[in-house]
Amino acid sequence: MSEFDQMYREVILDHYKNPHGHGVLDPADAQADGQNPLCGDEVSIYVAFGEDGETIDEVKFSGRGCAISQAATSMLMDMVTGKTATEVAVLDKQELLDEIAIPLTPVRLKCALLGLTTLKVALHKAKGTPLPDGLAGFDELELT
Amino acid sequence: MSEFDQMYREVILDHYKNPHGHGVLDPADAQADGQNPLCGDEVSIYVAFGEDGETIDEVKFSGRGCAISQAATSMLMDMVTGKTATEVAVLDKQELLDEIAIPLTPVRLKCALLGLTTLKVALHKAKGTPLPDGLAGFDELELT
Amino acid sequence: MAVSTVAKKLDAHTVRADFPIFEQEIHGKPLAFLDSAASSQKPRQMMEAMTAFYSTSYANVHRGVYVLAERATAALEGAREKVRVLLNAPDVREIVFVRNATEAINLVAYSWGMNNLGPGDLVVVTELEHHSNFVPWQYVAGKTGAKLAMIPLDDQGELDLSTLDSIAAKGNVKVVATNQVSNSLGTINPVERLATWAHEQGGIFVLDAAQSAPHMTVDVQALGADFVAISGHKMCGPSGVGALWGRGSLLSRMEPFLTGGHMINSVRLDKTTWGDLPHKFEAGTAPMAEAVGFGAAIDYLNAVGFDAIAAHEHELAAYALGRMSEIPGITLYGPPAERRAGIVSFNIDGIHPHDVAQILDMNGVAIRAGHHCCQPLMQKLGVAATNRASFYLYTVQEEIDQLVDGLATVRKVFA
Amino acid sequence: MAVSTVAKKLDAHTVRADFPIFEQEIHGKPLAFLDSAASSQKPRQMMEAMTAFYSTSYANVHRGVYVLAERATAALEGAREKVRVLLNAPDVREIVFVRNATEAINLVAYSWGMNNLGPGDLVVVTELEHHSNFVPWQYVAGKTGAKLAMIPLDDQGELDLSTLDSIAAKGNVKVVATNQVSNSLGTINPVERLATWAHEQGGIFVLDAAQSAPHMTVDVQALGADFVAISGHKMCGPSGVGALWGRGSLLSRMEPFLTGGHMINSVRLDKTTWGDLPHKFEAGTAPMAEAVGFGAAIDYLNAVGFDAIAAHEHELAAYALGRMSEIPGITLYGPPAERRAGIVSFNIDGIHPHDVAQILDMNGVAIRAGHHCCQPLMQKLGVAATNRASFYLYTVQEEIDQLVDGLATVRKVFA
Ligand SMILES: Cc1ncc(COP(=O)(O)O)c(C=O)c1O
Ligand SMILES: Cc1ncc(COP(=O)(O)O)c(C=O)c1O
Repeated sequence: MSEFDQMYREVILDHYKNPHGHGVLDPADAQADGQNPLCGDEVSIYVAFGEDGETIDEVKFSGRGCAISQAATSMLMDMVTGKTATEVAVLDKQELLDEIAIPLTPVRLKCALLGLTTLKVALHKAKGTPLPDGLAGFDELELT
Repeated sequence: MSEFDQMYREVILDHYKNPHGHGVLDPADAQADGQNPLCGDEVSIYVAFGEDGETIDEVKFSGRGCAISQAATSMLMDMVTGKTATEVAVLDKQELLDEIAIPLTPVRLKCALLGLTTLKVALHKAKGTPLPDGLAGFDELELT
Repeated sequence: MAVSTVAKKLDAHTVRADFPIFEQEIHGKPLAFLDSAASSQKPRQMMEAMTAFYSTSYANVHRGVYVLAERATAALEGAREKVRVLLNAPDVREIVFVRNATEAINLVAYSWGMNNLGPGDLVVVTELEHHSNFVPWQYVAGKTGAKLAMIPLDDQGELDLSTLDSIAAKGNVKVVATNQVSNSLGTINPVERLATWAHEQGGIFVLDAAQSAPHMTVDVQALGADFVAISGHKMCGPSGVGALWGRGSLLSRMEPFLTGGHMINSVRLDKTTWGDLPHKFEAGTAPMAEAVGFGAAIDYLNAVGFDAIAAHEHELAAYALGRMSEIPGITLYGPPAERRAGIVSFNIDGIHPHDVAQILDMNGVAIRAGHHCCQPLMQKLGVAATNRASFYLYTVQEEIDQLVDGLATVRKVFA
Repeated sequence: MAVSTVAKKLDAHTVRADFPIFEQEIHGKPLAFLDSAASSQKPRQMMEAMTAFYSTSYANVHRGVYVLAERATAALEGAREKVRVLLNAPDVREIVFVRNATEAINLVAYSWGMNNLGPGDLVVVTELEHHSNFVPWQYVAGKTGAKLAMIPLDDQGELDLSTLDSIAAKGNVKVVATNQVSNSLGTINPVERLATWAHEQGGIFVLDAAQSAPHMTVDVQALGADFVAISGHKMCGPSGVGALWGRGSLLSRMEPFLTGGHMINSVRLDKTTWGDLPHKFEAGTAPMAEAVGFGAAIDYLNAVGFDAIAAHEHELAAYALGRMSEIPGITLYGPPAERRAGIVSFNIDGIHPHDVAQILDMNGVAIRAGHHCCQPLMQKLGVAATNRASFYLYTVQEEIDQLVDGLATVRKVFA
């Protein structure tokens, strides 16, 4: 199997062509926009909580991006539905990467994690849960 | 003869130890201060014109500097006494260099010509004679 | 660009042999390097010049009276003279060494802009600008109260000059800042006309030649520019060095930008005076070896010949446009081959540029995918990103074939 | 500086063999290079790292998805991490690549100073400062209405800290900016105390480590600095690269300095947002190969060991001071050997430094003669210029002997 067959394996392309949770929630209980400054890609994440105001009842995403970012975000939608905000805030990015299960260079890692980072920012804004690693610390100030 | 014997030949050292025209004229008909930004050396030149208001009757210099700049300025004092402002303004620097007659690198050339440049600036300020090459053109603006 | 009567033709295979980067395979394929617009590869001759400088003639410049310092100063000043000749600048004192074109433009934006712009004034840029010739003006306009205006593009990716009058009506045009060649579309812009217009309005004309100087003769006098910015790394030179040319009468009236060692005449607690040009704008230890490498790169380019380089790239662009236009689902951006440099931007229906570039890489083909530091242009094109293939003197036709083959694979993966 | 328990001793003759510059004669004499404080010579290993980078891994960084761009990005970011370790910075995002220490200080002066200083505020520097840590503060103070104050020297060439209270009485101390090692006198300054004082006053502490980082361990956390500036070329690295370390909490609140490509998050006509650290402060194409060379230089210095380097220089300084103090008519400036780095400034009665240096050059000895970009200090010493001999890891005792012999010749010529 060649390298790009590995990278663009069937399941990635399936998610890309038929993304799960693609769309908009309006109103949403939590929302954030993220962008990848390297390529200009943008993603918006929308979350609706259940009765307890904690459990993710529904989550959707919109925006544009490459196959890796779209497929990763699509997989993420499946992964986090039914989880609490707190659980998602501490979700190890490796869990998502294991799900994606393709070799990623540093640049493509940014694509793959854009959705997760943006989701964590949305939860942080709505619930005060911790920010993702890369944004914690002094870059926090630039979030607003 | 080694290179530094050439450079620090007897006549240079003589002028350095017993500079001609060392001193101050107060009042002076023309005056300017020059400095070599490379080493911080400074020279001031003072000119007194004769009856015709054109011919250099007396010229003196003060300040500090290396043997090359002091000797060159000392020689210059001899060269220009009795010349008119206009004659000095167009004096080819090569004439002075021929008089100095030692091998000079670009950095030391600045030392050797500091006195001449400053003298030309003094004459320019007093009589409107042309500025020396290096200062003519756009750097003129920085003179004031 | 002047066409020499005896047009020397460039043999890209011979040129290529001077570039060690091509002595390797990428993912088991020959390297097709089609990202020269981002930065060019380096000839052996340039690297050797730098190593020789460090090995035989290195010392800090200008102030030392010893032999090594003299040699180093002569090497740096020799490189400055080479840049002067390259740009046909009237006076070598007008050449300021900087890190890159971005810094050159910032120098003008800060040093001239901060002190000459105010409310009611207009800074005019184009929709084609690289962020480096856009953000500094936006920033300075914001600080001074001046306004920023953009010359729009027409459908061909060319500047719509019919808008100039309405732009001029919006304020006092104090700065017109444009690139000569667009790094995104390859458009060659009518900069002489814009320079004339800028001067008619009483403004200065700032030319971003980062993308033109590597590929064609740039004559600052013929163009009528006031400031011109270039980067060494895009033209076979090392990273870490670029140059600003500025009209002496403007430079000498400007305040300095960076201050510190070397750029002074004298320093006192109560008053510091500035040094002569170009030193006034070169604070601290210069990129000395980089300037020497830049000089060697200019020698290299001159030996090949700018006319030959431009002709070669034009040929490659025409060939690439021809072959690529046959690919189903492709959108090609930018003007016709006659009016573009060796740059081809494109998109393939339904496939994101990142994915295109990734799959091409696995085929040994290096192209750029992204906004190319031209987000205002991307907004105009209605896309987040494009693919871009760009050519230089060492580019061979086989690389374009490899690109076209690679694009077939891309379409297969996403079929 | 921490002294390691197993102090490795440096063999300067072995080290020297790595530096090709010494494979030549000057005026028929062996080269005695005693001007390392101006800029250091370069080891083969550093040059090879740069050439290898250009030959195998070169492309513009950060945005490319292809292999060469990834390699180049990894190399640049690897070099950044080496600088972080060198300075013991808490976070690699706090390391900004610049051209040189001068630019690093200007970055702080513009970005922090222009936006935080005003009338009633005080910027405190010392009489020992290099112009690069003096003029930027003077300039920004002039623009913002803040005042500049100087900590004076005592007779030993050391800072007179008894003046601090009276300085603090003059205004709000907002910035204290000093060097760690004086490039003129070799004085090692009590910077921890000054950092503490700055913070007590509510100000920031800016450390010019251009002259210390090459020679001793600089630990930004132990020193309590807020900003630290260094230059690669003074520490076996290439020209064209330096670094600024800044406290993340300060850097993230600051406006950018240079704007343009790479330092943005997104660009629109109405609004541009800045990128994350360190990119916000790195506009345009970085000095990529230079950073790689800087990283290789740091590796080289680490392999020799900073403790060994400091000990070696200290030995040389003591030897030089001993031998030179016997020369009739000599004035030696600066503190005793225990409290100075490998720098010896001197004058010889009645002989101008230019002449001293010129005659030494003819004997193969390279020293610096001038104001060393320290005119305020020269004014204090009451001279226009001094001679300065400075040492580094490749300096051997024979070079100091050659200097002393040369000085005898100087005195003979001027007898
Ligand atoms: C103490 C000190 N500060 C700053 C500088 C300026 O360094 P650079 O010219 O590399 O910016 C120097 C170098 O001469 C120095 O010795
Ligand atoms: C048109 C144009 N302007 C400016 C720049 C900025 O060049 P640098 O990053 O070397 O400053 C570039 C390079 O990408 C460019 O293509």
